[in-house]
Amino acid sequence: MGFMKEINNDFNVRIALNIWKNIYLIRSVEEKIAKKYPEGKMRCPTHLSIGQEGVPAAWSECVRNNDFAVSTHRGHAHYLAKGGSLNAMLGELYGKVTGCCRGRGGSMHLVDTSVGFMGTTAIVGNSIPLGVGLALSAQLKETDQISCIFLGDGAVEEGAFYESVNFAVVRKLPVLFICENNLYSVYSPLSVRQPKDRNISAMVNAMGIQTSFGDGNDPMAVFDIMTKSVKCARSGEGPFFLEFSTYRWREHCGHSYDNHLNYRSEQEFEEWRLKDPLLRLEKQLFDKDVTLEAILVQKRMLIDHEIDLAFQFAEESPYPEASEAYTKVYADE
Amino acid sequence: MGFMKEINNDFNVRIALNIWKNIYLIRSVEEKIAKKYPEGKMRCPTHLSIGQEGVPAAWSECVRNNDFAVSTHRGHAHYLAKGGSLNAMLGELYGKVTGCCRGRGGSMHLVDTSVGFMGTTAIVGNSIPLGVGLALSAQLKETDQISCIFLGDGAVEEGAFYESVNFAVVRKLPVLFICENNLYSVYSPLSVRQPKDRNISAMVNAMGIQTSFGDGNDPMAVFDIMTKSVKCARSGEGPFFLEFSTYRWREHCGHSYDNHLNYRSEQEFEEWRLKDPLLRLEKQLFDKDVTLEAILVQKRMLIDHEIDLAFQFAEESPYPEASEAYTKVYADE
Amino acid sequence: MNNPAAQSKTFTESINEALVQAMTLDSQMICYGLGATDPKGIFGTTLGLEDKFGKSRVFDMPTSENAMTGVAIGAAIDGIRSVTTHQRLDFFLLALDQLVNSAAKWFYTYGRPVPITIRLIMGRGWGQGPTHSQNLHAWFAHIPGLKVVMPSTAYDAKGLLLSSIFDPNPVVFLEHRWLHNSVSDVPDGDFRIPIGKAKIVRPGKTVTIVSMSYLVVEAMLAADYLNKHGVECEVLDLRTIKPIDWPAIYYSISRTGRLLALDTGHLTGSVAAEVVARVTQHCFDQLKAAPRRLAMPDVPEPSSPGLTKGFYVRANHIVSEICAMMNLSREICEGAPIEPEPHDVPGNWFKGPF
Amino acid sequence: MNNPAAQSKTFTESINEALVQAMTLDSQMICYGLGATDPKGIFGTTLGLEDKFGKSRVFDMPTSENAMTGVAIGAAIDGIRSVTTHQRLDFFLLALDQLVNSAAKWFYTYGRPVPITIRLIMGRGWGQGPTHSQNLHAWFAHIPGLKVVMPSTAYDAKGLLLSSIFDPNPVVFLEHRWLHNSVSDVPDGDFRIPIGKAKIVRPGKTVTIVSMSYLVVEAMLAADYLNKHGVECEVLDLRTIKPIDWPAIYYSISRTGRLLALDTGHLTGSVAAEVVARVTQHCFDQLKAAPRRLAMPDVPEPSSPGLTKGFYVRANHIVSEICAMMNLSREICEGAPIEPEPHDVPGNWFKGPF
Ligand SMILES: Cc1ncc(C[n+]2csc(CCOP(=O)(O)OP(=O)(O)O)c2C)c(N)n1
Ligand SMILES: Cc1ncc(C[n+]2csc(CCOP(=O)(O)OP(=O)(O)O)c2C)c(N)n1
Ligand SMILES: [Mg+2]
Ligand SMILES: [Mg+2]
Repeated sequence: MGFMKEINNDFNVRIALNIWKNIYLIRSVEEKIAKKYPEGKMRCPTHLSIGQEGVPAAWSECVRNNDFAVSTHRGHAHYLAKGGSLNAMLGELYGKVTGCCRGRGGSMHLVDTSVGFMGTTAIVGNSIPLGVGLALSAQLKETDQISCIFLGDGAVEEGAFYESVNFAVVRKLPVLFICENNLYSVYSPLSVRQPKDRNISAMVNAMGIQTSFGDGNDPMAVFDIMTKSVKCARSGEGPFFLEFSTYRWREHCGHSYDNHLNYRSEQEFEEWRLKDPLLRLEKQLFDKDVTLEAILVQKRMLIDHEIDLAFQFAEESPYPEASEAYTKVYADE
Repeated sequence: MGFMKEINNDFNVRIALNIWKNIYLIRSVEEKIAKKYPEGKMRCPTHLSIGQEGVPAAWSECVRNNDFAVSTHRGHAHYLAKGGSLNAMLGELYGKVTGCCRGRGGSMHLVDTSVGFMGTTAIVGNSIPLGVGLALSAQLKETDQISCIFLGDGAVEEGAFYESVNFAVVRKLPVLFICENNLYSVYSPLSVRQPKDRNISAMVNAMGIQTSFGDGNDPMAVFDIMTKSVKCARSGEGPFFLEFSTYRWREHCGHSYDNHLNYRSEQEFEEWRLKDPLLRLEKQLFDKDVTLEAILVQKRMLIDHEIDLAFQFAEESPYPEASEAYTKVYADE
Repeated sequence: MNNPAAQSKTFTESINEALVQAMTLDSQMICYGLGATDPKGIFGTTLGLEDKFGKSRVFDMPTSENAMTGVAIGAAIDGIRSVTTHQRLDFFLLALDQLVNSAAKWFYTYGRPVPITIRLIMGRGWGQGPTHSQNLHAWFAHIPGLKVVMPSTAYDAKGLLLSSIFDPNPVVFLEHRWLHNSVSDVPDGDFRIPIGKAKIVRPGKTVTIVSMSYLVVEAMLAADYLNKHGVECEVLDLRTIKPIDWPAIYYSISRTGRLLALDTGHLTGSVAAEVVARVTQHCFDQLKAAPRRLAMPDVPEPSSPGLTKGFYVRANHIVSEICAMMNLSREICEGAPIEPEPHDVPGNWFKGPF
Repeated sequence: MNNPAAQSKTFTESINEALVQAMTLDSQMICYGLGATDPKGIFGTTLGLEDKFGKSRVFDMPTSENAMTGVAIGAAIDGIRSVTTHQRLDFFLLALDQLVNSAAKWFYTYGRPVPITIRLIMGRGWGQGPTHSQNLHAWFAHIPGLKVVMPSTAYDAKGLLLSSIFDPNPVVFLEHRWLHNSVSDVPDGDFRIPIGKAKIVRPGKTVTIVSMSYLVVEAMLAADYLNKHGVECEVLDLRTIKPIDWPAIYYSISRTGRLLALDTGHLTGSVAAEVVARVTQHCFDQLKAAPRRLAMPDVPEPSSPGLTKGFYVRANHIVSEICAMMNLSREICEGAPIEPEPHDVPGNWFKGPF
């Protein structure tokens, strides 16, 4: 296996375990959503992150609680990785008053400001300038917060992305752009959207920003890159752009698999599934220390239980009163 | 003088004379507009191209009548270089019924479809995607037309620019992007708008498009670069992006000089004025053949006369009927 | 509608047929949009087009709504008609510079037609939430130079889409997501419904209900119910909201003297406001009662089904406005058909997610 | 207005003072826009700010209207107030995704305030033409979550800008280019005019003229003239078009029974439509005559002075509507003050180019 060589003395078991925990949590939450979505109780467009957990899980270990983050329609993983409340997220998917937006937003609108997770927006590219604005605020207030902006390969096609990078560089803002390139925008491959052989991070680098590219399915490699770039962004050197390759396993929106639609090949899918960041990290851990197997079994049980409780919490929570829909349109109401 | 070395055997006097004629025409029209603008009869926001004639004048000799062009608020030079009717342009500035838009557009809206000049728009960046659409049309119809898109350094900051380049590359469209970098957007220097040391053409190159950079005040050098890139774009190899350095002599909008505002130094201004593309080309011509001096005197007289007649035509033309304002909002009216 | 060749078709099939028909008639026409060539074909509306007309005329695009609208305009001024589609109107807010500053004004300024059609789908229900559900047609109707079409049936969808495509002006063609599976008899082949003509979908002499798009369905439910109680509502389907068929509205008011204007968008600044304003200005002496409006509330659409209960304009709301206007009995008012369960889907065919 | 510290100031000076005042009160507030720090300082409105408050709080920006609006929103949700300015409303069409999909809905969705103020200048005259003259305030007024302010005097400009800046919601603050040099007595220091309150700028009991922004000037001219002929117009300056002060309008109508609604934007879908619609719905029995509207025609604004002659709503048009409404004599109608020469500038101070 190609990644064996990476297991060197630098491999930090404590960090790896934390990352593993993040991946496992995200994976398991998403799998359970997928399982329960057909019940028709989570009535909102829902985009799962299964297969793409590597980047957010490692990122989680590199940022501070008060650092900012914004994300997209596919935001569950980032929300959880930043430490967002699982109960409030599921409450939101179920449209309950306990949801992080009291049911106003649904899956595409997640927020937990207590951990710096400032929001996700359902318009491709829309949250990118917001993240830059958060960095501007940090710079003005002279805090040492950074602002992390998650985006997909599709968002790179929106003019707003380019405008945002430009401004972040001009003002040397503490921004970390994190592009999860999963090769697709809905069912559209990169080839119909971007020049053949274009390398996103190389292109962005030419805008005048430092960039790195990494394998998003190798959580420990992501951790290394993240650590360096977070340091840069925090040091006042200006923004940093990261691109990670990754792959979405299930359909673009919804709970099923969709390879039968033939917009991508079964072979491509299988190749990527073999790169599963969860299995990869587990193998790394066990190779390092075989006794970890038993520890993970334990941890899995705890996490599974936490998730079961959160679903129970969400399902049992009441809906908001219908009359709430008409209130609090303005902040001075 | 640095440019002496360029006068080699390749210097084509016939072409140089044509380019000179273009520069002289544009310069003289613009100077006369500047002179007469304070009379208050050309009642519309007007952006002059004095100092920036080198690029359009050379371009003029590289494109065909049926090639497309679109431009910006600063479009007089491009319109004239494409062969647009001078009478109709001045008629438009004077708001007369003989104007190219029958007075509906003013200086910022010039069109002469008989020479492929498809329009100029007053919103920065707005005409860029239109030019790409014209190229798409040419590709669909399998003509060998190219579409030339003029833009300023400020327009590069609009997301629409980036989106347009991307699509042009994805579909390999016959587009020539021509960026006249005059260092300013209104009174704002590049430094407050774009990263320090960013090279626009290098950045654009990383988007996956062929690019060149040239001295826009050296018309013969522009001609060389243009010839090559037009050939590329026409050959089906896909779009080409050109950046030329240049400098606007007068105020951003209006007829005066504005160095007294101190947004740029008198020294900078003087340095650029020494690079006057008109004087440079004349010197090149005279160095080549001293007898040309007399010929140019002749030509100047003819052009001056043509311009006088065009102003007379515009001033004497009637205004459109006020009732025309309410008609032809729809193409099927 | 007794066209011999008419067959029962869904709204989606109608759109698809209109596209096929138009691309056959005009061999230069192009059709593109995010997902236009993907296996789902924009809710099925563009399925098969790429196979029939080739990759150069039917294509997917980068997520660049603004520039891609400009591209259509550029091609149009060289004579290429296009239909571009956006899966939600909300995404198209990125493209308003091109639509308003260029497309709408190009003919006025330069005298060159811009024959583009922009299909925008307006979402609703199943938790679409604040930015996947906006009905901002009033914006488009405010802009000189645009035409704006809002069909309510499969039949109209086909006839109006064909007219839109062959119209020399930019047309915004608005499809309500809840209509995609609705069925009517739709003629095969080329047939056109003129833009700018309203349709009396139910004649009546007591109250004029002016409606558009999905709300025609609710208006008909309400009118059917009220008819049983002796109140004859005339239901007018605007079909086009720019231009609006004022003569048809005035004529109806001249007979009924009463107006209820519906709108699928927010109340304030709605097309229904324009309808009430103009009717009042022009038919003041004929009005027997104050005109009324029903539209979406002036709040964003929330996601939770708990919050959208009773949120949409339904037949029972329409009945209640008319009861109030006519002083009808409480029983009539309360007997009206209520919001079905579940309330956030247009029917059993809709299983999410969008 | 008998404030002891009040001094005669231009609209431009008022805006500048409000900015200085706000940035002094809130030491975190920022102010930016294309040209905000250039020597002309956005028609003079931002002059001196950079010197007073430094480069990090006052800055120029790239020509990136869309992202720069998002930047303001991002900073706002971390508590940073901002004022951003665009020299023409038309340029801001590029930024509507951020305004409508994010700013307007953020508090509703996430419960976090977005205290941003967006100044948009609406051009007119001197050949501004189709894309430098649009008055699209009706669009903003249609969007829940936004507030929309349209001052008509230097006094209101200062008081309303201060209120806008300290409002916890996104406010679109619209400045008519023809008002920049208008003068009134304006208090020094901090003073606020509440958002959402109309002002009776001329009391009267015969006709209510509802007006906003520059049209208040024309309405006053018309009212002064009509007063000489015994017709007492009540001129109401909306000052804020979202929210609209309905009680003030209804109260005026209850006394006059007649309405003329003016609008600086296109007629169809105007704020004036909403005014007429709501007044009709709420005051139907009080109306003595059909309400009327005057607004810009449903065509783009052309550039040529030959084409804009008579194009704008002027006092004489207002007089003529009121004459028609009241059956006044032809002499009164024809004696009204007509469009001044030259008609395409607000006064001698304006020498072009924009
Ligand atoms: C402006 C806009 N255009 C289109 C869409 C529809 N849409 C929703 S998700 C999506 C895919 C975006 O691709 P990418 O950024 O790569 O994210 P991924 O779904 O792959 O995580 C699209 C096009 C949208 N939400 N917003
Ligand atoms: C979208 C938009 N934003 C702002 C403006 C105001 N504006 C008019 S010309 C101009 C300068 C643009 O600079 P550049 O593209 O370099 O062209 P130049 O004037 O230097 O030729 C600006 C900002 C505009 N017209 N449109
Ligand atoms: Mg993707
Ligand atoms: Mg420039």
